[in-house]
Amino acid sequence: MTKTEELLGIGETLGNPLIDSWRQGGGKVIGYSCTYMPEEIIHAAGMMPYRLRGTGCRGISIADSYLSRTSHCSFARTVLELALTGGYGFLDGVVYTNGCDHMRRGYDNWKAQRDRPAFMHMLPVPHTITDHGLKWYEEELVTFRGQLEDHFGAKIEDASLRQSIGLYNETRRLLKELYQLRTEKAPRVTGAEILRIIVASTSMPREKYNKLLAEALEEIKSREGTSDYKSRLMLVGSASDDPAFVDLVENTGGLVVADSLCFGARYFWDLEEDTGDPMHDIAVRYYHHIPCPRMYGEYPARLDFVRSVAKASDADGVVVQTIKYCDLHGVENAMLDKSLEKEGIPVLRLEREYGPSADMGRIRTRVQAFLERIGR
Amino acid sequence: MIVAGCDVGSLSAEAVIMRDGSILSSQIIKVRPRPEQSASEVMDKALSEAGLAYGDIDCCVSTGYGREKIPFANNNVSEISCHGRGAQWLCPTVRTVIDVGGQDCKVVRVDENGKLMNFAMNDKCAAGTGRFLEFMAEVLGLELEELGPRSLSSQQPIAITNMCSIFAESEVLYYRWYEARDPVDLAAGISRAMAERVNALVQRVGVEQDVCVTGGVAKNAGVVRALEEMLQVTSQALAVDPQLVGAVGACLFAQDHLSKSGS
Amino acid sequence: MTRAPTVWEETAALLEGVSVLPEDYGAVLDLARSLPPDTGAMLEAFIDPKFMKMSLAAVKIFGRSLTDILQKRSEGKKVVFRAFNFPPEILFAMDIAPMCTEAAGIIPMMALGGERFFDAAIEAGLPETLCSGHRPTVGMIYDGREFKPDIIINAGAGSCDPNAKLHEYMAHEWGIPLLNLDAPYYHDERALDYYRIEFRNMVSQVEEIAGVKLDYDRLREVVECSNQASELYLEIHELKRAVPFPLPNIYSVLVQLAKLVWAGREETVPFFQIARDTAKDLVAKGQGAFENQRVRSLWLYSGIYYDMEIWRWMEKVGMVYLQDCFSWFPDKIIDTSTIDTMIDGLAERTFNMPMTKQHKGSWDSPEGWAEDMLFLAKELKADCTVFSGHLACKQAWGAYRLMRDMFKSELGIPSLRLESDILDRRITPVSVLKERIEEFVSTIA
Amino acid sequence: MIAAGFDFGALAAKAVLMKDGELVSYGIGDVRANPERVVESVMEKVLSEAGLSADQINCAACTGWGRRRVSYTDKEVGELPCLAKGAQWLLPSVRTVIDVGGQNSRALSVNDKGKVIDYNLNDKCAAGTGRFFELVAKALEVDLGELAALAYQAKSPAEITSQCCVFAESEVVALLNEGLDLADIAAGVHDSTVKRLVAIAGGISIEEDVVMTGGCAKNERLIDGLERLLKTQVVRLSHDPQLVGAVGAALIAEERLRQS
Repeated sequence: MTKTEELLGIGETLGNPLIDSWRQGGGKVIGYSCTYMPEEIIHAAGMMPYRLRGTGCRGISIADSYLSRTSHCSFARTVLELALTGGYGFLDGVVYTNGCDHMRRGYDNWKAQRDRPAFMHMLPVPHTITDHGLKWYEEELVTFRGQLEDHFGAKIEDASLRQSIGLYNETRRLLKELYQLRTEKAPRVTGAEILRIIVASTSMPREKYNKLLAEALEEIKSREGTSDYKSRLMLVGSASDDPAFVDLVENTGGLVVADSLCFGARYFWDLEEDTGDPMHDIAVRYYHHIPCPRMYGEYPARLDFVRSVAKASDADGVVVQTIKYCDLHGVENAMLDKSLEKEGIPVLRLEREYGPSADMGRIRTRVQAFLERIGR
Repeated sequence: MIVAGCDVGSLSAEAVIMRDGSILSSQIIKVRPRPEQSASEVMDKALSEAGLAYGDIDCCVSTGYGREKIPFANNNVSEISCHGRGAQWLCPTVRTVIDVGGQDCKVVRVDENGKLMNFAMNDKCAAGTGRFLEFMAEVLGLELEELGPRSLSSQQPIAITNMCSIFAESEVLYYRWYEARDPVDLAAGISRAMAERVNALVQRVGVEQDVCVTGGVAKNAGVVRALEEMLQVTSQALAVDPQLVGAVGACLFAQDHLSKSGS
Repeated sequence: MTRAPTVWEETAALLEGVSVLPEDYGAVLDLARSLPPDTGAMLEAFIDPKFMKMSLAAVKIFGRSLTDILQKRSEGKKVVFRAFNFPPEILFAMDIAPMCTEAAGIIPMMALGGERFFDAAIEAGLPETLCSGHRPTVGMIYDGREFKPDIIINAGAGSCDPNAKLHEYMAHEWGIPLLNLDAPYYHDERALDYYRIEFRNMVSQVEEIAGVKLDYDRLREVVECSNQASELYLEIHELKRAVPFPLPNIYSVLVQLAKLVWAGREETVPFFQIARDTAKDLVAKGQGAFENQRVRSLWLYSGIYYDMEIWRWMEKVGMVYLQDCFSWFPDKIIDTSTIDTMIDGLAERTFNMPMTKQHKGSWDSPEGWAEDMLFLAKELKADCTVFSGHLACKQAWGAYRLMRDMFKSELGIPSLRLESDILDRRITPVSVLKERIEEFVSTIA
Repeated sequence: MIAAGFDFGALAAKAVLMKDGELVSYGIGDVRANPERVVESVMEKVLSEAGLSADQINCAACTGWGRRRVSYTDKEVGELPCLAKGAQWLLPSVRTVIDVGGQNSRALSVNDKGKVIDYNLNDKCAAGTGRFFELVAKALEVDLGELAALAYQAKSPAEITSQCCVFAESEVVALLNEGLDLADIAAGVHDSTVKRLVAIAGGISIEEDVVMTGGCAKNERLIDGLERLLKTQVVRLSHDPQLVGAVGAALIAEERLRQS
């Protein structure tokens, strides 16, 4: 098996052998929900951050008596279903942000269960970008750091934080290098592969990941690029850890050469500074990273990012997808649709359910028609 | 040059055979359990009507939700493109095509060459699709074909409030049998409810004249009229059965395919 | 040639006309019958024959508010769109016309009939799953039937995504300055300090954008008027503990007109005085506002607004509507001694508005949704709760099950879950809601 | 004393006659096949089986969706009290009733007097109801009664993900097209319904004994699935579970007569 294959396989299941052996060695794993939660703090405590996802969930039932099938997004419901049915048994703690109404209520419902992880923390992030907002966020990070230390009896030194920053910046640099390879004229890596590689980063010890990623990167660099595609697409929208969806788009003939997703570019795009005050550096980086649609008033920044990345990657069109009931992306996508089409960038708006589903046939028809529309 | 288009949808399957840009034969059948069965059956019929055999077809394009499963097709094109292309070919002034099929409703904008410019399609709910009308016709004890003509004479359409087909079913049942409402008024209410759902989708891509309505629902005069009123347009009549438009479009793509590979 | 009246002009004229009707239900019915069916039905529903004075005073508030805003605009003053959870007092003191976006869409649509404006917003590309609260106003603008605001204020960023996101949409779509007030997750001193900064920033931004200055004398007048209304509101709240219940169900709707649309203006005071006198009188006599009170229901979130007739219908089936989350205003009387105490007091009041207070944090946070509703249930002697189930309210739906379980374990009272769009009657026919309510009442009574 | 109970559902109309607290005859009619006269025809059957005439009935009550249209009685009763009463009469130890009818599914907590103390209903969608099974059976071209037997033969149940009944219809056809086994699809249909039911039942606290009522309670595969997911046993009733509402109505009619 090549290093690339090894890397691509890690996120295919919810847990994996690397997590198992980490735990057997006495390591703790902390689940988290959103890119506004700095992994560095968990890492500096000697623990492994793991991003919650819905991989492998077969249907939702228990969660639907807490969240509603007719008003909540299927990603939040899937995560809660796994939480309530023991899917995340490998977690020692969980930290959520108030990323969106669906996820924060998912946290409330999980926390209300008798059988829940011993450590559960909410990290509230402001919804606007201001000076006092940054201060609030940094205070919250300090509180979170303290709670982690208290609960697990771990000491988080500034020095280890700075080390973690270095390590995570290294990941970001590697991923950006990889990302460049997808934007070439004949890309050497597909969109589905990129997603799998990013999902892997949130599901294994970081030191190992960086090493594996560096090795895989070398392999990928030596690949032949592909020109066997109808159009180059950029993918934008709701949280998506589901490579099957990208596979579907790419199997229809559209190569995904860029994205603005939280399991994508938004996760690694921005680097951290190291000014010697690590908590502040972390706060600045996370608070100001490419904003999620949950940050109100930041639409111009998000549009700029989509526009510039679409241009840099020479995308022929942008697919903006929303998981049904997701208002943040639903409204955002309505705005993007108008803004981009006005500038002559074709947009396909998709509303979908999270996870593998027979609905794929209907989505495939739309994607195919979009490719027929924009095909050169 | 003989080309064929085969459109396998969720409720019906159509085949059209064209020679040098004119239609030789066309057939419509109800779908069989498997798309390949439907495709063979409808194509067999169209071929025999035209007095041709499979070997005579220079190129065949499939479309519809079963399009990837058709063994004798050389290529497949989405039904969205096919409907746009087919309708514009049949009526060259058409720029907006509203296709309401069994479970899908789509609105397609095309340019003067029938090329797809933009489109919208219903998402997770069957309200505003042909299946909705089927349910309603069944509840009223009418044939699907009767629903449209019956609704036209209504003076007082009854508002159908449920958007879900299943709940609308019992709503209509209740009005019909336990409040003894006039089926004509119910049929008109159903047409309006249907047209409203379709209109919501139309507005997403916007209307450019001329407009034509295709798909099975195009045969329902009640829905078409309600829609025309809402959009303030007149739907262009097509020279062929509106259900065939997708298959006609597929034929045209088959022609393209041949001329491209020929050159 | 005179131009046709706009939606708001037409609504203002209608309601102002209604508010000066004689106190004679026959006159209301005569008027109602002369109007289009939807308009007439709305009028009949809003005006309770047994409590005409109270109803007319409330109708007057809304009519007045529209007239006043239109007048201001014609004088070249700026108009702000703000959601219901931003109390308008501070804007009055800057001579800015505050339009409550939800009320400005829903009430005219109710008054003039139809659902056209819900759909216009969807047709423009907004998702169908978005809250219907603002859609009518957005729809009126898309249809060219109403004007765009000069400034948009969103006061509860963090309490409801659809609400906040739609404000961002409007601002971008129409190129209008947007002021967000970020309401932090917690409800404590630190959060309030944060919110006070947000509030003050908002004031100076409005001053800058509109080229106005906060008028301190006017502010004092407005705050004093608002305080007076708050005192009356709280006095009425005490009276609501009485069994039988001394107010008509519709009071919970009318009070929202006074508090959410026009707080700080003199038209609200007579309404509260009439309501207080009515309740006081009935309590003294040991009477209820209506007969046959079988169950006392606390509505955990909002009421149902698409068919206003349902409020009196509930009285007929024996359901007392104690109140809901959106008619809960635990106001503190604002200290008017200095400009700072007034601004900070208004900031705090804004922070305590319905939804902002209960829904920005976790469901069971101190002073959050669970605590407030439990408090009200105990105080008002509720024997059941009802959730109106507005489909767009993801934050409320996401904690309803927990609320339901809590009421069962803490107070042993049952809860009814409805599923509806509280404004668009096409989502759940009112007959279905009535059936569910009737079934509930007969099952638990 | 002769008491009659009707349960007029969206798909089926049920009638029972009880004589001195014993069930003497019952009948079930298809509403959509004969919407105008379904009650009359069921009633004729029930009376003739019992050897009684209509004027011998001392009291009657009707429940269900069409209850206001039954001319035999002006006494209409809510569906929930009837289900609770009927289930408790059939099985005195019952505390939880899961009812799966034509268009509604619901879960009820019942006390030892047969009174409803809590309940939860399905949401605004007919997935997980009898109508869903009907549509799917039709799409699969299988007799509704055979669906459960077929599901028992499944090797690996398919996943049915559609949220909408109408789309589920085409989803099963699509699965069939993909070459999936009919039995696996049938099992998937049952499992997806069980998941919906668990979500509804999750809204109340489930206490034993648990029973299932309504037309779908005749489906053993559904009960099996529910038992597995709820981790609780479902007690099989001694009478047709579709009649529970009608039995409850008859009992309530009798009770009211005695009280008056």
